[in-house]
Amino acid sequence: MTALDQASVLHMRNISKSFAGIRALNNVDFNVRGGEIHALLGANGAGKSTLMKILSGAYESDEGAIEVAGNVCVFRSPADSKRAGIHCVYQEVDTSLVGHLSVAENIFLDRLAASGQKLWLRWGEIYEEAGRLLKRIGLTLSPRTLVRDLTLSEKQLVLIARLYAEKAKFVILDEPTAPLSLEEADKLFGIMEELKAAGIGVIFISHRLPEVFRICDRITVMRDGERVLTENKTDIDVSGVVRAMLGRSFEEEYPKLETTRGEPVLEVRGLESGRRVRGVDLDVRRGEIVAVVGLVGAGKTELSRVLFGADQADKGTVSVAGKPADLSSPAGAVKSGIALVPEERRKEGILVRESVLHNLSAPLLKTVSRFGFLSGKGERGYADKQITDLGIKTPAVTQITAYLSGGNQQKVAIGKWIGTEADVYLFDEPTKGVDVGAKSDIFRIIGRLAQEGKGILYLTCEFAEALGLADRILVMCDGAIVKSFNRGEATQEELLYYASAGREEFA
Amino acid sequence: ACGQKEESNAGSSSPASQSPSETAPESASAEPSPSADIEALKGKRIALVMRFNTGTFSAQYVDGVKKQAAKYGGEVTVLASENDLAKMAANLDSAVNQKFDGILVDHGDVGALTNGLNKAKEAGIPIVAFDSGLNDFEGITNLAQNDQLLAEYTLEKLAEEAGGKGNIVKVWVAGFPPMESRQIAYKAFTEKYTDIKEIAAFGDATNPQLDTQNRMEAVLKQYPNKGDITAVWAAWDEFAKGASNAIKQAGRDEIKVYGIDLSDEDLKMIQDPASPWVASAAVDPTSIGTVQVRYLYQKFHGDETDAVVQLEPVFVHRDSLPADKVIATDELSQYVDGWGSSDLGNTDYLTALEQSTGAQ
Amino acid sequence: MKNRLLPFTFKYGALIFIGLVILFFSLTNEYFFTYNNITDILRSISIVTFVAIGVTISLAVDGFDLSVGATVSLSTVVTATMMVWYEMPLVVVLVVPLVVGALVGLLNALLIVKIRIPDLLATLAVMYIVNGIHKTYTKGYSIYGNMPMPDGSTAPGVMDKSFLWIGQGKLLGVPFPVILMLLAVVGAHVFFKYTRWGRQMIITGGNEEAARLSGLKVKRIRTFAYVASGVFAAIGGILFASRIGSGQIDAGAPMLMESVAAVFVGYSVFAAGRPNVVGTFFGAVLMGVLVNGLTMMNVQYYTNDMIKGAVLVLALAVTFIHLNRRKTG
Amino acid sequence: MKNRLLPFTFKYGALIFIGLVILFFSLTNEYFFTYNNITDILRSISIVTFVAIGVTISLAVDGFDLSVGATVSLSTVVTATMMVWYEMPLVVVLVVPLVVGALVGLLNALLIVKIRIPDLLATLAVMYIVNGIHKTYTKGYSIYGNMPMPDGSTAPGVMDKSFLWIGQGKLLGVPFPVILMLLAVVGAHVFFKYTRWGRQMIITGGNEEAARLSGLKVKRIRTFAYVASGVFAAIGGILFASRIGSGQIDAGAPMLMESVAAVFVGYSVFAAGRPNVVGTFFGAVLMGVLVNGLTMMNVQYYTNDMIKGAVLVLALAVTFIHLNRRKTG
Ligand SMILES: Nc1ncnc2c1ncn2[C@@H]1O[C@H](COP(=O)(O)OP(=O)(O)OP(=O)(O)O)[C@@H](O)[C@H]1O
Ligand SMILES: Nc1ncnc2c1ncn2[C@@H]1O[C@H](COP(=O)(O)OP(=O)(O)OP(=O)(O)O)[C@@H](O)[C@H]1O
Ligand SMILES: [Mg+2]
Ligand SMILES: [Mg+2]
Repeated sequence: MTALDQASVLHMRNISKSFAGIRALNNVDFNVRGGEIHALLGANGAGKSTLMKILSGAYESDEGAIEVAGNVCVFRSPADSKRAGIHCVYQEVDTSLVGHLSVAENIFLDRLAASGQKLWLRWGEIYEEAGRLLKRIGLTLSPRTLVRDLTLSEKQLVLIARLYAEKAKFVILDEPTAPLSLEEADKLFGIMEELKAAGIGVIFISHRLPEVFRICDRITVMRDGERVLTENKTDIDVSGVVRAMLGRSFEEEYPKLETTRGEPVLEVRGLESGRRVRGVDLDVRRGEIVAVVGLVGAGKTELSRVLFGADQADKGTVSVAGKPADLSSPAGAVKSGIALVPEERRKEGILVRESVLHNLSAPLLKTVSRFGFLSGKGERGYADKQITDLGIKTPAVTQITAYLSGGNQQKVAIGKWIGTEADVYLFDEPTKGVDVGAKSDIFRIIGRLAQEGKGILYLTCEFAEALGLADRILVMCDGAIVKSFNRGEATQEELLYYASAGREEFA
Repeated sequence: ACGQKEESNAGSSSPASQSPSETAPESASAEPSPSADIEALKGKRIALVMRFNTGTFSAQYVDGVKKQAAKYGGEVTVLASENDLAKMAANLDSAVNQKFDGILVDHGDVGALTNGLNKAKEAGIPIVAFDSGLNDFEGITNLAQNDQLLAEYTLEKLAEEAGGKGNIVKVWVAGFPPMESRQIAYKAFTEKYTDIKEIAAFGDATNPQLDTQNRMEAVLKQYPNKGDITAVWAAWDEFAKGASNAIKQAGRDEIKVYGIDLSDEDLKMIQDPASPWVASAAVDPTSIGTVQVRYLYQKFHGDETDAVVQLEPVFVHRDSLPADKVIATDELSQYVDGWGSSDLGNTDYLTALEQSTGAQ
Repeated sequence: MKNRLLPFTFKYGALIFIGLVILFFSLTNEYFFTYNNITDILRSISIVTFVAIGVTISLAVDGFDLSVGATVSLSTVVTATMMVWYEMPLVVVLVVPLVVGALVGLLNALLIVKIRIPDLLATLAVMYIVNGIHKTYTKGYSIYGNMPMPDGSTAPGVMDKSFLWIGQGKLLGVPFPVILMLLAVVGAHVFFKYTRWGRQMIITGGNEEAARLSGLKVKRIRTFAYVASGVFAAIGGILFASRIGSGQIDAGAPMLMESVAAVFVGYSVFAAGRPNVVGTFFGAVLMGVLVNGLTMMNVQYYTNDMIKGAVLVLALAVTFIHLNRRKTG
Repeated sequence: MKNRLLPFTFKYGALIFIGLVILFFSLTNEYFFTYNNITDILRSISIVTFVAIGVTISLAVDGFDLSVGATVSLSTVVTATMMVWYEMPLVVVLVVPLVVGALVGLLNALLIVKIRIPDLLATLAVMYIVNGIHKTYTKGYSIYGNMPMPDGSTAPGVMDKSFLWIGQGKLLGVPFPVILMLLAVVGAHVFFKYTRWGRQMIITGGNEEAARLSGLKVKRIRTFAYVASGVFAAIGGILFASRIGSGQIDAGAPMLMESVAAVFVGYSVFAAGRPNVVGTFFGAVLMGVLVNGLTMMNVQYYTNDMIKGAVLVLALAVTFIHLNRRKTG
């Protein structure tokens, strides 16, 4: 390393951190150089976010030191870290956005927060500059829109726009691509390249290994709170990384379990809701996994919400197992035999302030109770089973869900529905933020559900998953189903072609 | 109507001594058209600006005002202030803005009302106040119940029945002008009867009855033996009710309660032989209202009225009440001198007005 | 050692604190810790405890019911008029105010669940309305046996003896309201801890949207919570009437703050940091003990509030200093 | 057409509603819409508005200050004793209560920000403490010129004429407290809308975690908000003393609910759905208009509360039915 390099290196030495006696980080040593993109990888709960929160000043480490350009820094608050030029896009987007304020204000949140600036604000300028930044990252939104009206991916992009508004030396991106479509992720990679070219060090966390290998210069892998390796990208391959992450060799696969297909269990005819669901017809048979793929904003989430009674349909009929479904409310949908694992887990999927136990049993309180009285044993037994099956990493079943890592929260959101006696399962992007090992676990569970004769509707923008998992793939574009493929018929390119309504650039 | 003025002045201080037959011709001779004079007094719009407005006492007082005004063909608007002097000041302003013919003030306060009263005076609106301490205010007739005397009556009776010695509990709270006046009498009482010891004192105006009941229970437990406590002096009937309940429910029938103020509800408790509340001193709330309206009508009539009219308190003891039947305050005059029957402030032309309105 | 002691003092800190307060009063006054005085204290808090259980329920679904005080006032005068004005049999006397309380709860629920007015706003408005109703109903008069009516006649009824027993009687030497209160506390605790519906309420309170998407009928649950809050307040009102033997205007007004204080102290008990029935009960006990003990000590009445507030702060601090330390630690 | 009309009625629904109420009273009573009466109404709400601005500020940082009523009581007696007991010059008379209000705010902030007691709990405890302090300070007595002191002597001072002018005087025909109030409303509005500090408060209130992660000193901001709340309450107390010319015990007790009601109605104004200063002002106006108008109509005083509550519900419903419809629609 030359002296010049040394001047632009950020070094975290011997970092340790415990939560309530449980060690999350153990003696971690980690460095990033200016002008590189450094991937930080690891299974769910490995400690990536915790390490980054220490770097950004959100947490204080128990032991260890941080050096920026050779100087030891003490970060007691995010403000200290920001002053040292370190900016972070957190995994839980809602923790860093203010819902009832405009997009513009959220973009300039750090600047509004900074001290030593002018007291008076000029709204005209703020909106104008925000508009410019939004255009730069390719978001067509009015800067006056309230953030609470945005979709998850739009919120993520607002946070990325915030990076442009700041003068950073190091940038942390904690799973920014999880809620993004491939198209949006591509835009993000362009931004990362720009940052890199400007001499900024970028730390990038992701569970999508292909993109990691596409964009990164160096890779660090963590396992169980320890750093297990740091290598140049060129010196390692995907299977090596996965082995380091999981501690065993592992082949990413789509376990295809044999099922027998039965009669149609979900029949949707002429479903309409607003502009996002337009005349959808579809069938799912017992034992069948049907994937709905589409680009961001195609209306997948909206479709799943309407099918679950969370939003109201304007028109159309839905029947489950031959009987018309009651979609006036989620409670009605559940009664009709439908379950939904929603996309936005922190807001909709889990109760962050409740324990893992209470989360897992929430939809089946009736099953685990008798004459209205809860059976502690039944509830616990069910929870323990889900924790084992899904590999939920939690110190105790009574742990508050907010303190779980992002991926483990997602697993809780899935686990709570597995035990219900639903006929139809709707999964809206269930693998976002889930590590490769756990992803396979989820696929296996979905396969098992199909084997039990359930109908599965799997909504995703990851075409590879759809291709690997589904018996049938429906392509959604602008709220309508535009194409249907049977297993083995489609390729990624074809899916993309139809999903983008045959636009030239994707063809 | 100058002769009239003198007459009614005299009448206000000693109404009983006056016979209607003496004044009637005089007023007739002074006024060429007495019926026109009376007609002019009809249809008056009166504002009643009150500071307190809950409880039976207030309700009876308002009743007294309204009934009397109705007898004269007037109409009363109540502007209630929920014990908020700022609101009371605003209410007074509002009454002036609405150009009422006359304003009655209940439990006011000089500081809070001075501005509004001046405005009313400028607008030529006559004012009669009750218990408001507006004695220095020119042109206003002030009805006052003598709070020190109220306290003295009950305390003296307490001392007498206790034989000049014993342990007493005081339930009192500061912050309200009448309460503070009663405290002056209490202080004099403790200096006079050095053998009477105050062993506990409390009081809370936010939840007077229940809080007193709870605290009285604590005191009873603290002094568990008969004879530990001789009596309770409650400076407000709400307190007396709570203390009586506690004592009655604890079965400590040797303790007597002396209170101040008297509503129908209180009277019923005093008559109950099982209740420890034996005596109270009060001015009849209904007659306060009645007298206040009469003075206002004197002002309408153009009479020169006294600056201060003292309402003499009445002392009511269980011994003077009938044991065989339950009576209400409107029958109390049959048993207790000076109660309710007050003719204070009445004049011939008011009687005539009453008759003329009643005839319509 | 230190590590094991800390969580202990943390979890039981508030209870230990209440214990110390009781110990203090017991040492300063020999009559404080007597059976009679303790049952008196419990009886004195029984009304507030009922109201506070209602508040706890509304807080459990992440609502807040500001109308409970007004509901107490309304139900206490309704109870009294049932006897005094209409001479109804005991069962009607008891059922009508409960129904009235439930109706107030339904009105709250309508505004909050249907029209979606935020809970604090809606219940504040309902508080004004109910306050107005109960005063209009009685024309501002308190209600007592054989009261003179505004039209000059005399009310036909008196407060029923058996009714008064509810608030003043004893069963096996224990004041009846205390028995009622303990039953309610245990019942509500069991409800929240061991029944499906109680759990559903807690989940709804945690995150309404997530609860809805878990298939819970959140509207029905919230409605039920407000109705329960109204009914518990109404029970408080009934007890109030039977304890003091009349129906006082505005009797419930101070109950709001008192019950809220009890519920909040309850947050500290067992370091729950959230509404819980057992905590609420101990909160009410602390407040009752303070009023009783301070009266016995004959401290100047005007300093009571100050001491009450300081004790409240201490009780809360015991928990939250730790809760805070644990979170960031 | 319909589409354009809806958002309009939605946004201005609450204001139109207030306008209709005023129109109604103007038509039913010739004295209502007169210059004198309107300025009187404004003057009558000036105290509550100051307190309500304080509450708005604490709500803006997602706190809630239940101690404002007690702070009004404390500052009003402190103001009065400065003149009556100690004969201080006007500037001291005005500064001391402001400092006292700021200290109460600091105490709140200490408990909330340092010890991290949840705001409702902490400010409730402080409410009790401050209530106790102000009564202990005056030994429960109200303060007025040349009052007899408990030791038998007479207080040396009276309420200063120039001081009384603050609450009772007029400038160019406009009552001085109205001018003060309007200045405060405009000032606070500009603060929140156009200054960095104001935005920082709103950010903190919108999502404290986000604010902290953006490097905001949230503790300092929340402290500042509670101090501001205390100071505004103290101004309310000073105005109270100068309006009524004495220092009344417990004068501020009803202010808490009244100011909270004003703030909540303010949520509806411009369909903000959040605390906002301009809304708070109009909320106070609505309450003032109702009290004034209803007494003019000579409805039974005990029905006032009922009507007030019903109007509150209507004002809130106008906004929230729409807000709700927009969300799901
Ligand atoms: N505030 C907290 N309190 C208690 N435990 C915590 C807290 N934050 C994190 N943990 C624990 O620390 C461990 C590491 O979590 P972290 O969020 O760093 O994982 P991660 O590597 O980011 O995982 P993911 O890929 O799922 O986001 C987990 O076991 C988690 O449960
Ligand atoms: N509450 C809302 N308010 C305004 N627009 C919304 C809202 N919800 C969704 N949208 C719009 O709908 C589009 C997203 O629809 P939806 O979430 O159903 O699509 P999707 O295919 O699931 O996309 P994603 O891959 O992002 O989940 C976005 O472009 C957004 O503009
Ligand atoms: Mg993470
Ligand atoms: Mg989606």
